[in-house]
Amino acid sequence: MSQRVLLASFGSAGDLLGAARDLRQRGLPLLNAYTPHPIHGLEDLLAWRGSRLPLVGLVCGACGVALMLWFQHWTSAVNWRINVGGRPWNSSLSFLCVTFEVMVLFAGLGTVLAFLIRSRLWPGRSPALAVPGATDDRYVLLVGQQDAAFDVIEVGRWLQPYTPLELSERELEAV
Amino acid sequence: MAEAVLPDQPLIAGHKTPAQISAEISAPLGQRPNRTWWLLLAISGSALGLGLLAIGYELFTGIGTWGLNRTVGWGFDITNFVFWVGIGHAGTLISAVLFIFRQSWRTSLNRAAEAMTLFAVMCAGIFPLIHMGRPWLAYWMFPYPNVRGSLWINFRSPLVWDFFAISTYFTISAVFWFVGLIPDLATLRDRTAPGLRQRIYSFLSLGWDGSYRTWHRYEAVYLLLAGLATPLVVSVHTIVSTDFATAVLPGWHTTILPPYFVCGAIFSGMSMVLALMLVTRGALGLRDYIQQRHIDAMSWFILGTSGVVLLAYVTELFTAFYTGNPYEAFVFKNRALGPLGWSYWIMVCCNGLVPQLLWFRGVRHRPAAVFAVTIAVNIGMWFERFVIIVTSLHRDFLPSSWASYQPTLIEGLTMLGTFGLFFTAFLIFCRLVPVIAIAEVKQAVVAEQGGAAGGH
Amino acid sequence: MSHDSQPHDHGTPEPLPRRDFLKVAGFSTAAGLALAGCGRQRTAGEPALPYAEQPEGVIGGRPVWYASTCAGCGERCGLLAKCVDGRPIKLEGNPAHPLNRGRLCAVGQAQVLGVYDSQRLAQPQIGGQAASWEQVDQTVLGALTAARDQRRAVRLLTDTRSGPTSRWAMQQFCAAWGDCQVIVSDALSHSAVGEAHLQTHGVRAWPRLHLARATVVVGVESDFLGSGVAPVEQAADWSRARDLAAPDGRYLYHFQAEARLSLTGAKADQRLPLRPGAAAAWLQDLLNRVARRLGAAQQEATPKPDPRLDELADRLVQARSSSVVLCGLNDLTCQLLANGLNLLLGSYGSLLDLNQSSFQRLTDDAAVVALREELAAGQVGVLLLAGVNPLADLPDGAAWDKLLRAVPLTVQIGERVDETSAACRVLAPEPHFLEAWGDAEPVNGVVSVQQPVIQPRTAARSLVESLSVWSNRPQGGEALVQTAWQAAVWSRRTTDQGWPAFWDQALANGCVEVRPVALPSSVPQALNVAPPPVDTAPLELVLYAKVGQLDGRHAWNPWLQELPDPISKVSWDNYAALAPETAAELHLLEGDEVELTAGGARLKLPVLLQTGQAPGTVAVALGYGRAASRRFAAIGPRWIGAHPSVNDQGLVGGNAAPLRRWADGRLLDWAPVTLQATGRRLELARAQTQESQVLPAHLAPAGDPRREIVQATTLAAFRHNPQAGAEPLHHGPSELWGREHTYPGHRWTMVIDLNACTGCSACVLACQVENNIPVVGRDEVRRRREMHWLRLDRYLDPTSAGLDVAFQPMLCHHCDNAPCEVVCPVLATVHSAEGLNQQVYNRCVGTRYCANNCPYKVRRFNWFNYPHDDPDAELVLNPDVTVRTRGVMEKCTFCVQRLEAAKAEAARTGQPLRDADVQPACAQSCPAGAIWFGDRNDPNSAVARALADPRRYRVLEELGVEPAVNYLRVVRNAPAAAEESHHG
Amino acid sequence: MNPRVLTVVLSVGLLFSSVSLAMQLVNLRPPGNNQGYEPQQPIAYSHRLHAGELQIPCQYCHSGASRSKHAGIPAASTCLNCHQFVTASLGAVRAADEAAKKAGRAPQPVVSAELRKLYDSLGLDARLQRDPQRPVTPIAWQRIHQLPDFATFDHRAHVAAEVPCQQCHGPVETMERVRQQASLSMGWCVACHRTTKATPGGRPLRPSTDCATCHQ
Repeated sequence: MSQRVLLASFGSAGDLLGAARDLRQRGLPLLNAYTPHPIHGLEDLLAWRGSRLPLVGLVCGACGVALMLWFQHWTSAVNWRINVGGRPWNSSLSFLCVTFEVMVLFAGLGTVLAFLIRSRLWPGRSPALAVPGATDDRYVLLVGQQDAAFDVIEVGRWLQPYTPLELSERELEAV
Repeated sequence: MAEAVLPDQPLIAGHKTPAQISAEISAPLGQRPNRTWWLLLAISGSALGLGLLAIGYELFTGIGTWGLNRTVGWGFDITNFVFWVGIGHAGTLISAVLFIFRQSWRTSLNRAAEAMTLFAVMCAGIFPLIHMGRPWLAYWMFPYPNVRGSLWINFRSPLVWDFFAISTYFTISAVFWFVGLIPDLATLRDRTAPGLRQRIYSFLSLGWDGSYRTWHRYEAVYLLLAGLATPLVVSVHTIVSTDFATAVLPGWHTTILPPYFVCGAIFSGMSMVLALMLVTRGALGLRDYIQQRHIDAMSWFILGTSGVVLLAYVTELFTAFYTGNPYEAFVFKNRALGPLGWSYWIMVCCNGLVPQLLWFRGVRHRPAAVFAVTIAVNIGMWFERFVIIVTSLHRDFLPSSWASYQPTLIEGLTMLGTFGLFFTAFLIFCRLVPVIAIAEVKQAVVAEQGGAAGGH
Repeated sequence: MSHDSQPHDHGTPEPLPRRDFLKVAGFSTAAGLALAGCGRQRTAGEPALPYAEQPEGVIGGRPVWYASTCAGCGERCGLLAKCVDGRPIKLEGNPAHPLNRGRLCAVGQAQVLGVYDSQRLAQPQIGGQAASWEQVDQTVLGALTAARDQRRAVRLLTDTRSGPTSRWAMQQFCAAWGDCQVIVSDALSHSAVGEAHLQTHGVRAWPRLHLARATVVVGVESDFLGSGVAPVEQAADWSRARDLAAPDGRYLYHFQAEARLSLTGAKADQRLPLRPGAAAAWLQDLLNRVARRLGAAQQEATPKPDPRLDELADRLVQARSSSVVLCGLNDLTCQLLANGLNLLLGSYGSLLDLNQSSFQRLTDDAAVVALREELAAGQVGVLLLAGVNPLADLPDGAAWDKLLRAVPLTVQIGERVDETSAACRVLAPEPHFLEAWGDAEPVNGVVSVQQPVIQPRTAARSLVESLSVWSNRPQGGEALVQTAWQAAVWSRRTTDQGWPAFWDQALANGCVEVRPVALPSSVPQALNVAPPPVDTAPLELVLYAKVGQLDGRHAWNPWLQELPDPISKVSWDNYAALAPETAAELHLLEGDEVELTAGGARLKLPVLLQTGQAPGTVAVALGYGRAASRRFAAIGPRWIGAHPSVNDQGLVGGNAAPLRRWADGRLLDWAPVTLQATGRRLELARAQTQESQVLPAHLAPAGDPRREIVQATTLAAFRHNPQAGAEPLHHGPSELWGREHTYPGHRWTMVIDLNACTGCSACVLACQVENNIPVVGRDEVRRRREMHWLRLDRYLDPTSAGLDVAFQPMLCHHCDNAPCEVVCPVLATVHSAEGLNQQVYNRCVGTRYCANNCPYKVRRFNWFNYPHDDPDAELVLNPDVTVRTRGVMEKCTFCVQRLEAAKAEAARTGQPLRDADVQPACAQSCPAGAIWFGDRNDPNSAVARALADPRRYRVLEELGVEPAVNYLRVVRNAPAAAEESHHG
Repeated sequence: MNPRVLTVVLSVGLLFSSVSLAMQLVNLRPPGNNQGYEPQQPIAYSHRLHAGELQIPCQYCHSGASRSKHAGIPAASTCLNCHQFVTASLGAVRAADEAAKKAGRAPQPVVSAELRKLYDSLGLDARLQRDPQRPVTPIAWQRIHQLPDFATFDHRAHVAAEVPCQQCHGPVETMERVRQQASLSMGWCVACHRTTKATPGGRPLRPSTDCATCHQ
């Protein structure tokens, strides 16, 4: 479903934050922002919940632990029992090191993969929304135009105190 | 910590704007390399080439081309391995631990430090591989289903733990490094004129567009990775230390080794990071980004870890004599007074005494002096591993098998080769990606200036 | 072939036509031909050649044992040759042989390699050109005829060849050619012993020693346990004389007076450093003291009181008729004094047997001197040299060169080209003793068959066959032996067997005991001799033979070259051994090269510091610097850091024979000497550099100056408390892990009696042969990379009252809680259900972690590929043992191939496997019987009994690794004075 | 070209190559595994005929199996136990007889071409007598079942445990030319050692899975 949006571009993070706070008070829907670096406080203005990616990490880590504990027990004490230096078949103390490492590996890789997939990042992909300067020194706010009543001129005036560098309108497939 | 020490100095000198930061940090990437760079590359490349020749000769002829014998089964190989793993510890530590503790001064260092970790772990990884009698069968370390009745591997062996630890460490470090690099690659993509270089940056930046939704998740992931990497750093060197600590050999079989190794690794790693940063800031003209406050902070770190390492040496001696284990007591007497005693005293001087110079402001403010100290620490830490490995092995339980160890030229060249690899990789790294995390610096600078600009 | 050789009475007794097998290219279906190494995968396509005609009794892969006789030295032990698919691959002692009783020394073990030596003389030569036997026979017979016509002498100079066949063939030969004599010359001469007995007993004979019955033995420069005349027999007897469980409580007291530290001296309860020049006076002193105590004083003067000597005299007298004085010096005065002592002590008839006298070293120095004069006078027309190398062995070798060249015809009969060959016109190759028929009579009345076990690999002909041709009575070897035996052995039989049965039994047993030949003798009488004044030269040179090298005739043998000398632990070299205090006086350090000058001859050798050596003496081993060692120029791995195993002259060591001297018609092995440092330094290849278990003083922890690796006690303490000498554990083993593993079946265990071990190194070599252990060369040994799975540790205790020396065979301990197993990442070394620590070569990736973590340091790593220097020598490989490639760890397996074969054989026959059925190579070979091996789960096994010995202990017990190798403590019969000061 | 056509063509090509690759993978096996190896032998000896039809026991020829590590390839002289009488197939002999009868001459001995090789190997002349002029040359059989040098196998123990030959060597009595039936991989050996608890006759067995049983 396509949507018309207003892109307001600022020269500093402070301006962006100020503008966002202002527009939010005026009840305009803030869809997203494009910034060269993370800005603390912006997620509150955008009213986003905390990411659930750490949960993915927890699950992956738990899987790693379970898998390795089972695998080490199965290979050493079940599948082929071999007397190694008089140690018990299931030398669980010795198995902790590898278990820990695999847990970290699974948790780390799992979280990053989930992040890349969720954020639609993969090699060779071109930016979904090419906002000039958003990776350099431009701070861009996306304001949704929900209805025909949306008045670009009016919004532009509201934004004047924050010295917007550019205002433009675009039709987006999805945000 | 460090900020409390130097409260009034700005993080980045010269009140940079974000655009300036992007431009200055990525400037070296756009230019043709200067003559110094080529010279350094030629030196490190030659060292790498010699090392490759030495490794090739050893693989073709046999481990006998090293000075090992039936008593001293590990020498330069594992010494270098532990040394490089140790070097590789500071990178992730600076990045992850300091990130968690919100030490924003890390932003100037973390990219290069992480890259150093990767290169050091690569150097380290060479040794377990080539020290094998039959390295072409190294894949047997991995438990895969096979036609031998499915003969698995020995999960009780510290070498298997090592294998998992080092490969996990490398993987997670590489991922951590790359995740941190994505926004900067996007910056570069957008700054570079169309062409091959731009296409490469475009490919590698995964379509990053600075969307705040992504930043939002990114921050969570980065924090999680940092949280995972921190215990990982500790675990890796702990596991490396179990190569020795779980053995029966006097001098190896001690419970102090894990903390001692972790601390030593941080100590040597920090020294190496500092040494490299001093060189880089000189060579690439990044004095505004890497300032005296960074050098000071690192110096305090080195002083602290030096103290811990020194304490470990004393504790070790105390334990050896207090427990009354005659084998243990002998090994420590032999370390200090035996035929390889010189290596012990190099270790004590370089790790315990020389770093104390950093207490003096006059030393800290002379980059050359700090550089000299960091090099001394690295020499000392190399000898620490040599002392632990060789002096414990060469005179163990039965006097009949006591022997000495004399490294050969091949071993020396192999060691040189890893330095060549490390510096070659680092030099190429300087030319391909920003040595300082652009987005993070911007964030830090904005946060600093933001108090006035109405952050919150 | 009417009669062929017979296998030893292990299996089928029917005659076996074995010689046919070489007609086919070999039975290569034997999968065990483990030549290619373990890393390589075979590709299909290699043809498998079976026999064309099946020889009877031969089954591919199944070993056949043949009884024969060793010719490695004069002792002539009976042996069993293990042949697999037609190849002899291992020699073991013949249990039916009364001398060596199933045991074999290191030199004997190493002989099998000679069969596959490609550098043996393959064809006769005349004047340096290859020739046929017909040409040789023509030349020799022509020269013999000419000599007879010209009334010139024919002489045969030979080493001791005591077999009836040799004697018979020599008689035939001498009878055929008028003025013909046989002269016996061994490089290591015992001529004076025979001469002394000629004077005291009226017979030129060498008594056989029955050491097992001795209570007190005094050795004066006599290395009877090491490089003596019959070390295998003596080692067994010596340990039997020190049986702590002997019912009559008898326990041998061994006193040794000697200049260098010999193997025998190392085992002595009391040692006295004594220069050879002072030996006669010392013996005279002892004789006086003994005579006084027995009331047979020969002189009035009261000897000066010397508590040590007096105690010795007391002991000797107390143990009359079971005490003996043995002198190893080739000096008539000393030998006469020793005979006088032994006559006083009544040793003849009890310990010294002149009836069954020894035929093992019948050298006649005087005859050699006489021959030299004849040669100088040009009286000799034909000189045959068999098994002798006068140019290399005699001090006047250079003169012999001229003398030999002047003889109209000199014929050298030998296996290899040596120093003397160049001076001889005809070279007649002699086969290896495993390739030819022959016999031996090591002691009067014990005749041993030398039966061939393989078709000769060269165009060689044995001495007896050649002599039969040259006596114009050509006969084959087997026929010669039978003819001689019918005449000289069967006639002395003690049973009433017919000839065929007698012969068959002799072949199957390997030897027969017959009536000794009666030798004419007179009533023994002691002679009064005045000892010469004590030599006062500041430095005295002592020449000796090493246990592994003997006189140097085996210098071609890489196994023996690499075998570390059990005392100095040096391999691949000889050296000038000095007492540390003497070296300090001369400002010499170990490794300094010195030039020795004695009697005009010079020799450059590196210095070795040897604790225990008499001050003022220099000891140098004979048998080095041999031309045969030239072959080792390229032995060992080749890489940029490698050093050759040979010295600047291209030889291994330096030949010390020119430093020997002739005196009074006897060959003396000591002389005044001067030393001059050359300024060069050489590093010796030493397999052990820390010589003592006493730690260096500045490194020893307070209160723990020594490590009780070898535990020892004194006899008195042992009688008081059998567990005396046990070292309290520093701390009890603690268990982190529970024990889940049981060993319900066999549980292999070893017990080594350190009290019995003489350090002879037979086990080291037996292990090397059995397990395909490579020779690595001098440089690798110098780098401490020797591959011997079983090494012999030697510990000296300089703090002890005398000099306590102990040997300790050190091999894989097969720990139940093996530290090596835990650390291997790929499960290449794990425990078996029978308690073995297994090493799987093909699984090993070579991290060496296991070796680092081995407290006993018994694991060996293949630093390089170590192929045989001689490709033919691959034929000696044991097909049951994998050949290891580079990068792989290896170690003692308790000869698991023997255990598995024995189990398979037990399964085949349906009989339960008993531990007596299987022995690892080391235990099998040990002359002293110091190694027990077996199943400790079997309460009736020998090893289970040995485990109950109160002397049992385990090395590094406190580590809790639960080793399966146990040791029994040394019990020294310490003299009274030392008893109190002894630490035990 | 129409992009859609191109896509179809490429897809079909990809599918085809994937399928053929997968079929190749079936034949893929680890190095050293010679399963299915069936070499040409110097003499076309038929195990089907001898062991199958004629029911000659395996150990008649491979006599080492019960007494040695190696079963052994029989010597040429072993063949002669029968083949000094049997020199050709019955059909060939009859045909020769009939031909002789037709020609009215005495039947001549017939020797098959394959058996001629056997006689040549032993240096026998036309009358099957040893001819000292002819060399005795062993027959160069192609070895089929071959373990690597680092593994040892003792036939003796397996015969004692009543393991039928066919369990490892396959139904040799049905094979014209012998083929390696089993993989002879370690896993294959160990599988049997793990599961076997008794001989076919019911005698309890405890085959070892210790490394040193095979790796010595």
